[in-house]
Amino acid sequence: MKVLYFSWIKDNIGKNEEDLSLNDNIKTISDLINYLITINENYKKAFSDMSIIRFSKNMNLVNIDEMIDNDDEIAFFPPMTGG
Amino acid sequence: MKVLYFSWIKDNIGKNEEDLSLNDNIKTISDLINYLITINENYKKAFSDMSIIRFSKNMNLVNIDEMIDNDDEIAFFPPMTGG
Amino acid sequence: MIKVQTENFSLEKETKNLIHKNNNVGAVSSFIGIVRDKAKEKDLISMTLEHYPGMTQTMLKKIEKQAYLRWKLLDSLIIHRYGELFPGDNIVLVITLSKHRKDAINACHFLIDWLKTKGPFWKYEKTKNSGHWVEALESDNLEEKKWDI
Amino acid sequence: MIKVQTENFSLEKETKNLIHKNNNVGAVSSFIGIVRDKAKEKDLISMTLEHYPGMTQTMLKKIEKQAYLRWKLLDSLIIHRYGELFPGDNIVLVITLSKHRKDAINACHFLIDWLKTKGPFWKYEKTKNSGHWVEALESDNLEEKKWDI
Repeated sequence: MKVLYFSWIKDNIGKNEEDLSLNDNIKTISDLINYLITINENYKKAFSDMSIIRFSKNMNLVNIDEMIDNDDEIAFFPPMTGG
Repeated sequence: MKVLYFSWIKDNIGKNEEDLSLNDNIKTISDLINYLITINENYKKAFSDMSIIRFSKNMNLVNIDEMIDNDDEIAFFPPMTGG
Repeated sequence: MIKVQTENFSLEKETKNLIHKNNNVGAVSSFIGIVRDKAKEKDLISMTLEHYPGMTQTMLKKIEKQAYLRWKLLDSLIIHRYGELFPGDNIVLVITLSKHRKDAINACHFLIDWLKTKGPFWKYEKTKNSGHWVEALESDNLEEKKWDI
Repeated sequence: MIKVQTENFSLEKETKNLIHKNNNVGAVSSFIGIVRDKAKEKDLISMTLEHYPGMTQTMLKKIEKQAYLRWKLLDSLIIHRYGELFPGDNIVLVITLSKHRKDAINACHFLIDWLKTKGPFWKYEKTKNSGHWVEALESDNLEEKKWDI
């Protein structure tokens, strides 16, 4: 699974993307986040306030209980500030 | 008194301005209109539908009972359509 | 600033000029009105704008002032042309500048709505075999009324 | 049309191009967003816009389509820049064209409000001794919500 990070989430984690091979019990975005925060303190810090985290699956904004699988591109980012 | 006419009011009356010397019983815009429509049929036609006539005194929009005197510049025109 | 003129205007030139004259500009809104090539479904030959010279300046200044009382504007420009114009010709330009987008956008919208019903202009449309004075639209009156001047 | 690019844009060139491509244009609304020279009261050195390339195109096309469903538009253009920009640089351009002013003005307003909260861009402001990611404003959220997308 391709996972992308933007803005200060990228800065906290220290990379802008990574390829993860996930085991079968990670079925939703929520499961993925619960896995990521076990990797190290940087991830834990990045996801410490979920009210300011947004996520997309294959470039569409989705909810935290969205089903995901290994072919998907998942991205995490703060609220957008375009324009 | 300088009186100006614009748009189709000008076309109906056949002039865009005139200088009128008015007698003392013409005290308001309304009095002026009542006088103008006695001049000839063209004036009468121009002022036949007062719902689409606007008027100004010295370049400010005013009401029909506005007091006027010989030093004023009065203008008659249809609703504005700028922009 | 108010300009009532026969000549055309350049959007880019006017915009750049205003941006350079002001500090900390974050938002620039503009509106251009253009002569369309149809008048009541007929091909338009030309549109002649008549105005009341002394009154135009007075009224446009008054309404520009209103916009500054309602929104935080850094600068603004209204250019309104008069005389005979042809399809595709520019009629009017409104530009507003502010720090934040909301002020510039709303002020620009307000100014153009206002010009439609309170700008002392009258339009004569010439088509192939005839001509007529453009009537004010009730819908324009409603648009303008929502600003509660 | 959507363009996401590092290069600057020309308001006049883009506006003229759109007017020439379309018939019977009566109203052109535009909005330009510009990098201001202050960030939280400090002098700004630069603002770097990061975006999510694939998603930007998708989302901007989606919202442009929304605008066409809501208003009678003849044409529209959104240009959004990314990369490092400096005070006074253009960030974003929205142009909308219609027959009547209301459609162009409202669609332009809608598009820029939407870009603020749903355009997948993030801004990093560099000041003299530090830098920070710009937080989304709750006021922008409220602005966008009024369009009820």
